[in-house]
Amino acid sequence: MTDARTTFSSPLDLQSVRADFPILSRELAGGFPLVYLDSANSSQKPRQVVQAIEDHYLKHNANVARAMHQLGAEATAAYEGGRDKVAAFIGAPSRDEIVFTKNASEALNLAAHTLGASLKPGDVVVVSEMEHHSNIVPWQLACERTGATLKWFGVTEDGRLDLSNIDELLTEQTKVVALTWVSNALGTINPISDIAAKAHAVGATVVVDASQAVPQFPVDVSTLGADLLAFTGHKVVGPTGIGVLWGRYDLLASLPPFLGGGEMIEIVRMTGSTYAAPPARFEAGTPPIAQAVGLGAAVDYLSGIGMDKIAAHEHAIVEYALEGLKTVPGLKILGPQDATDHGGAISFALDGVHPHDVSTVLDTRGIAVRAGHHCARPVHERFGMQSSTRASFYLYTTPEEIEALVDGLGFVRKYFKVD
Amino acid sequence: MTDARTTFSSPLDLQSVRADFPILSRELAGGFPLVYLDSANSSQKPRQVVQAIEDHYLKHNANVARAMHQLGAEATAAYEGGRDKVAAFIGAPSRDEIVFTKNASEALNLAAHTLGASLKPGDVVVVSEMEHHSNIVPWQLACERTGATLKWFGVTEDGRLDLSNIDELLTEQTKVVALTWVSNALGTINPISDIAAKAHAVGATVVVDASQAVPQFPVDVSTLGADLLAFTGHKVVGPTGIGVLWGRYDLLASLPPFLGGGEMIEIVRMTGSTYAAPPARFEAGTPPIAQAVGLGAAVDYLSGIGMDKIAAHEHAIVEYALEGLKTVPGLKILGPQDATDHGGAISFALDGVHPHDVSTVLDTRGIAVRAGHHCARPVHERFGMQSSTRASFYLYTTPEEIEALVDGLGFVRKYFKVD
Amino acid sequence: MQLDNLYQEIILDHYRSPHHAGLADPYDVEVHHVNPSCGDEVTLRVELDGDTVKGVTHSSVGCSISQAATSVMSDLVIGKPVSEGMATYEKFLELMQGRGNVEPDEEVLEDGVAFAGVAQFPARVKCALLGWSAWRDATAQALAANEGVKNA
Amino acid sequence: MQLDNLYQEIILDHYRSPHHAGLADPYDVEVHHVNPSCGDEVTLRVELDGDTVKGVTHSSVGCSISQAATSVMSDLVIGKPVSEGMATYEKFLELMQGRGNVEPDEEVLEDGVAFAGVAQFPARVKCALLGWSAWRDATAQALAANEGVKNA
Ligand SMILES: Cc1ncc(COP(=O)(O)O)c(C=O)c1O
Ligand SMILES: Cc1ncc(COP(=O)(O)O)c(C=O)c1O
Repeated sequence: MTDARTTFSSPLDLQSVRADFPILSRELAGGFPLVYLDSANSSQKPRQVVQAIEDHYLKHNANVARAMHQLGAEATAAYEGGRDKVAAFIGAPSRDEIVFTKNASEALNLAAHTLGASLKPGDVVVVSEMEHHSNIVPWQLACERTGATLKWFGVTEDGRLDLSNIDELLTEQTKVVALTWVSNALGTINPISDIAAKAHAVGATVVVDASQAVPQFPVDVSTLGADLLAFTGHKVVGPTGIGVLWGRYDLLASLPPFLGGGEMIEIVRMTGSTYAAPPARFEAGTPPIAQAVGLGAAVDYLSGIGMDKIAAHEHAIVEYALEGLKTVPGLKILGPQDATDHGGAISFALDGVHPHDVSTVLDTRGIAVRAGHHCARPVHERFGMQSSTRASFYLYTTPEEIEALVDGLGFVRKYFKVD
Repeated sequence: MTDARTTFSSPLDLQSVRADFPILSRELAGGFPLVYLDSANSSQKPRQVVQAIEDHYLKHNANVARAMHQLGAEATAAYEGGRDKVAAFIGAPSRDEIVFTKNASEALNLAAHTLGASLKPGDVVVVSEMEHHSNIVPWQLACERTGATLKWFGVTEDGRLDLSNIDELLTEQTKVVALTWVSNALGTINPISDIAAKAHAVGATVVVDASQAVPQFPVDVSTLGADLLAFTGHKVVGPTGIGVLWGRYDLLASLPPFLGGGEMIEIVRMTGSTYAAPPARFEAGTPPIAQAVGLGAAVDYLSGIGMDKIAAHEHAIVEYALEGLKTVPGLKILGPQDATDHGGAISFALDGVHPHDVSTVLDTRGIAVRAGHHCARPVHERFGMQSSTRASFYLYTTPEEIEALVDGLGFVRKYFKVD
Repeated sequence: MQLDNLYQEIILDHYRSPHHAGLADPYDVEVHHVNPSCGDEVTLRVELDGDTVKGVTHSSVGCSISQAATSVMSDLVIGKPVSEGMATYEKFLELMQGRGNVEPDEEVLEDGVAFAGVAQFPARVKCALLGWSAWRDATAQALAANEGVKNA
Repeated sequence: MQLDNLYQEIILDHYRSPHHAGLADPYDVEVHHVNPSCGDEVTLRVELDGDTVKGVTHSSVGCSISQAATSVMSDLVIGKPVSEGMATYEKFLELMQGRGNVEPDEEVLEDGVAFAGVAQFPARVKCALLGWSAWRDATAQALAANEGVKNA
């Protein structure tokens, strides 16, 4: 890979980025250094994020909103400060458009339940064959509850959304179009704005699963064309236990409540209750306070580095990885074969070795990749596969780690005697 | 208060307990030391819990279950280790009976949605007038969806459940009885086992809101008589962003899914999906991994001290506080007037001063109490009040802090010229 | 965190005897607003005369700050054009969100300047705004209704 | 984390040519089990003769460990009383959960001892148990059905 390596160029100072992530200098079994190529599954956390969480718990911890003492005011300012930061990070016109959930899955369920409340038989919900299970199952359940019909975009041989029958899918009956922006299995980046425009033309609401998009490139919801958009904290160098649903304010204001409880109410009487305005309406119970603080620190961290630079780095790494993987005999890449509109995840199959075995052998050399269907079984079925191996990258991924992967795959082939 | 003080006795070494909670040595505005009397709202966190979370993020972070590499195995062991610890802490016969949610409110919504799936017009759900909003609103919404009827136990003048009409409330039509074990507003401890026995006799399922119980005394779900039981991490010296639903395994196994997405599935096809066994069935998406680690450390911490000792300490403090508060002229205590079956929270009204003003004045002296309806508006309405001031205690509360409260209330009365 | 900054005598006076308290007839619109985090509630009636605020009356349960603020608000808007009331609200909001760094304009805010200290108690800012939010909502509804009548 | 502990030759042999692969007729019960976290799937048929396991056949997609374990499991239970198969399962489970500290009993586990190394790869333990869980489920169903026939 000497040729490719000379051409690798990234705007990031990788050494200084990596210094912020203590786990990246861990040594694994057998003395191998960690090569973490599973960031699409969950990203690592910089010291700054963990420190912010620790500070919060040890110095400012209290419940929010309802606690009126000094610690309560500090905790509330910290929690709502997280909301401000997230709003700014994705270009939301108002902080009140940011709803904190427990993860992207809850955000998508929130969308499916509240939009689902007005679905009826004859209505159509459109998803795609390349969705993560979290953007399929909630809509299947909503359709079961309401009698609406679930339809989906197919996927082309080269791993793009098949838009050839878009006019059949988007009709007056179509009430919701829920699509992933970046596929977690194929890496495909979908043309959300174009599809959203067509969906809006037939009066449908557009829900975007941005779980793999927000971590990777600058996002501006004010121009995207989505009506609701979901992502998850743990994939943007933030904590587990928090996700985000962004929504156009007037849409959010028109939706019924989802979970009931403290904080989301206006007046509770035994005989019936009224509900608060968004975002509180959708945040029942004590919210993920320390997690919002951590997520705020996470988006600050990413902004400090620059999302445009992170995007450029991801692009360079993906290009480098695609090139490297193509040198491995018997390796088949799922989805787009070049780096155009390709997010930071590449799934592949290696002739004669099952993906779990690939991943276990790589793991004994310190290389962490994911094997399985990556919560996207339908798109694997589409390609006639039960599972695949996935390598995924982030701002701290180095070209040397890509080389370790490629070398490791050579070792896998030798070990299983397929070369 | 010199008399009362001499009689105070607790099995805890308060100085060493308090040393574990760095926030307790904070100085607030004006140089006042923090007197934190708002633990029923959210408890403070010992260093051990925060350290466990930090360690996890910086050394073992990865996604769980689906990640098969070394870090993934460590993270999975850490997350599932949290489940083991929680199961042991509440005496659950099996670890598979522990479902992690985002808070108690989600746990109660999970119960209301999944039990609600089989409700129909004519069926009755019974709650009480002293419930937290999180154990009222989900059942109101479930009844709206299904046409079932919501009924409730009233509250007696001395703040106990009014069981005089229990035979009218619990009939063959009663499908669900959802009750708080300890009232967060009145402090009342309810006779759950007795009521559960009667509820089971008519075939109803018993849901217990143990949000204020699990923090305060030893809980053994194997003998309690509940079918489902909810509590929340941030009130048991654990992190925000995690709650627990315990359920009898055969009941959980009979319930339909709640949120859809990754992890809760068995097979996803575009045309329909099948679901995993509990607890996975109810844990859609990436779970609160670091929070489960933190919660595990929290219950370890409490067990290390001993829940029986903590209960004895709470009892002693409540007794001391009730005595002290009774010395304040014009102060009316809501709910039980003595420490029998009284949890660690006392709400009160002070003649001539609004609760928010009481709490603000106390706050300027470093004393943190809660003012408002404490997410229990109906029980305030029951007593003809719009709000109250609440002081609540935990394992780190000292008799000196109770004295500071009583002295502070004297100052409030002077300041507002009501003495 | 000086208590006397918060509880100015003017505030306590308005609290003890609020102006325009007690719901009066006739009125154009009645609203009921709540501060869900603490439970304070206000019922408020507005009567407009064209674009002028003819009357505001209210009945509320709440703390000294919320009750006094509603009383002062009523004084400030009654008899004034709606637009002037809304402008006064903006000034008051600016003061409340200023964390103590905004110099209150006594010309405009009159007794409202007494609330300057509330800005240093973030948890109480919502209390001071409850009555205002009720008045703004009721007035907007009344204007919309008049608009409807005109267009009919 | 020695690779060769995991991928013993016996395992790779069973993987390359699994015993009792291919679903056969007749059978009493067919089940389909899945490892949801990785997607491995097995379809398995059981035929009982009274309390004896007459036949087990399977068809699966999955990794070397899961396929080899299903193959070895079939060898271990076919022709034996159900109770003996269940006891063998308990032994195998104990080995898998032993984190490498359990000495395998070759008398009982035969080729199954080759899986001792899997216990050091916690993420792969589920793979080794998939076929067993399918067999236990199918067998329990078949016993229950026979029970039903007897009682009828
Ligand atoms: C009795 C009771 N139930 C439920 C809850 C809700 O807990 P959470 O806000 O963590 O969902 C609380 C605390 O707020 C409570 O005290
Ligand atoms: C595209 C996509 N959507 C949704 C999710 C679900 O996110 P979470 O597991 O945090 O709910 C993921 C990640 O797992 C994802 O990659």
